[in-house]
Amino acid sequence: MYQVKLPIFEGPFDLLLHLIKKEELNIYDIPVAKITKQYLEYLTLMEALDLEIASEFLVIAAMLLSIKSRMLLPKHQLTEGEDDAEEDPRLELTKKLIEYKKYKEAADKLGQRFSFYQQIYTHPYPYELETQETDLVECDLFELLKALQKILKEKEGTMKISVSNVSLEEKMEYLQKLLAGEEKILFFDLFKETRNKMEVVTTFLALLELIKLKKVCVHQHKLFSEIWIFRQ
Amino acid sequence: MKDHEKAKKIIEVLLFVAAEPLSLDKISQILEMKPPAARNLIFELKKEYWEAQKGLDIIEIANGYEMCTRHEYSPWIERLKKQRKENKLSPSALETLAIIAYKQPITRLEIDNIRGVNSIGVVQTLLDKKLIKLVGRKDVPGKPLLYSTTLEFLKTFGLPNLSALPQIDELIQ
Amino acid sequence: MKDHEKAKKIIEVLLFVAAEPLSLDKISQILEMKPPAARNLIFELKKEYWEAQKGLDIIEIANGYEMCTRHEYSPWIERLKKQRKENKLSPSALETLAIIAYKQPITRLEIDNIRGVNSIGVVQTLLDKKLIKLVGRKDVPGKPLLYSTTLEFLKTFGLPNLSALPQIDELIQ
Repeated sequence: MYQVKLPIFEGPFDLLLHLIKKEELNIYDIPVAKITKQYLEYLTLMEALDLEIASEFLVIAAMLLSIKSRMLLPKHQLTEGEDDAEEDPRLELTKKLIEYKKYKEAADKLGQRFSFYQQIYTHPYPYELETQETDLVECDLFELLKALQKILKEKEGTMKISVSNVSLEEKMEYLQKLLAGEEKILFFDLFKETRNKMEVVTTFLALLELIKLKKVCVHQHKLFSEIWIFRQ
Repeated sequence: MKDHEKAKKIIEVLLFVAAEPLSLDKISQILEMKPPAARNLIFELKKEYWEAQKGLDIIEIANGYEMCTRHEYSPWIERLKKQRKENKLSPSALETLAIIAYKQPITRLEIDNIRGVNSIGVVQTLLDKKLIKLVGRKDVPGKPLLYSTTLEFLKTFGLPNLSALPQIDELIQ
Repeated sequence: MKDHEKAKKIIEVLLFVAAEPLSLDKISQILEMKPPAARNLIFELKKEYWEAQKGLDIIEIANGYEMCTRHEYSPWIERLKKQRKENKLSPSALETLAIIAYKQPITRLEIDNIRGVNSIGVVQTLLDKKLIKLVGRKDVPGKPLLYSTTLEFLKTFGLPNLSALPQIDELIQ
């Protein structure tokens, strides 16, 4: 048994360019009869080998045959009034082939770059930094509210019901004092001393106010993890 | 150590830890210096790396700078990783990508016209690999989708930016 | 370049690309040399790094060697990390994501009704970030599209699965 090795073509233009190159033809002056013959021979070969022929190959085959027949028309048969400088019937095909050829060359260049950069490596990520804090993500209101909800829930039952007279300003001052001694404080620890629901809420509002004033910022290592308050 | 030298070391460290190419803007912001001054430092650093014949290099890629290995060391890296980077692009993928790179934004029909074949499968592959993306619809009947290349495309092909692509018209002369 | 120098560069490149500390055994295996010889090269490399006052260092750690940044550069690295925030999700994106996470599959109109604002832009952002996906159409007039969270969503938020989300009813008591 023979193993016939058929080059694989991306499409009809690819095949045509291959034939032009193989026969060392001038792309700007394509001998249509010759190229059509070879093109059709190739399709016949594909058929004989039971290879599926994409419809695009047949469309171009028809185009080649049409150009060929128009080329055969003698010039003097031009009817009256028709432009003498009639367009070369090959022009459209040549334009398409040249356009395609450009991108085929560009694809080759890209392919070379691709294999080159496949051999270049960068430093792997994630890179462990000495301090974990640098991986903090900014924490938003949604997360804060959830944390507050948790605190209210945990404090439930243990809190005395009493009227709080702690004002928002006092709470803000208290929080800033807490932070003055530390670089960061756990969100949860802000509420350690709170005695009732009202005070929890006041503390929370004080925190929001400080965030707004950019006195503090709030971060966590990743979403749904511990929330840290930082001095700013 | 002089400030100048110190700044250069900082750039070295930043390029080392960054997970992706760092833009000149970002580098100059961190160093609190003007972009042209930062660029000069990057070039000096690159030159030093070259002169010391280091195994590492600093390249301009995907609108930024990145520290990477020189390509001649890949056989040893492959020994370490026990595998090659397993990415392959077919000739038709490269062909389609080249057309999109030069003519973006472009519709699939326009790609098909240049290639002379239907490109539906290969366009999907390129989308999956994040080498191209949808960027909108063309204002013609049927409102076809428009495709462009991505930052990932620049990274994959080691291109600093799109204008670093070779001039298309010079390619066939 | 002498073999000796070349081997040193290879070690440099290996330490650069390794995701974890490299043991002396592994390095000497790759270089096909005896461990003491490889160790000498590592020390030479470390000395060179030191003498060049580089921002990078080679340290012995966890039974192996690793390339890392010198400690005094960490403030700059932190600045870089802070700049990364751009990649973070906006509050409205998080809000929308939370709604989708708890009520999936859900239509855009349902999201809008809960948020009280139009979510078309933010839903597109979440789709682009692959945190949500289309999962079909709801069987009501107009057949609106249904959205669900993705595997990427679980990964991003460090969730083993959807049932690991905090109980929504506990959150809003």
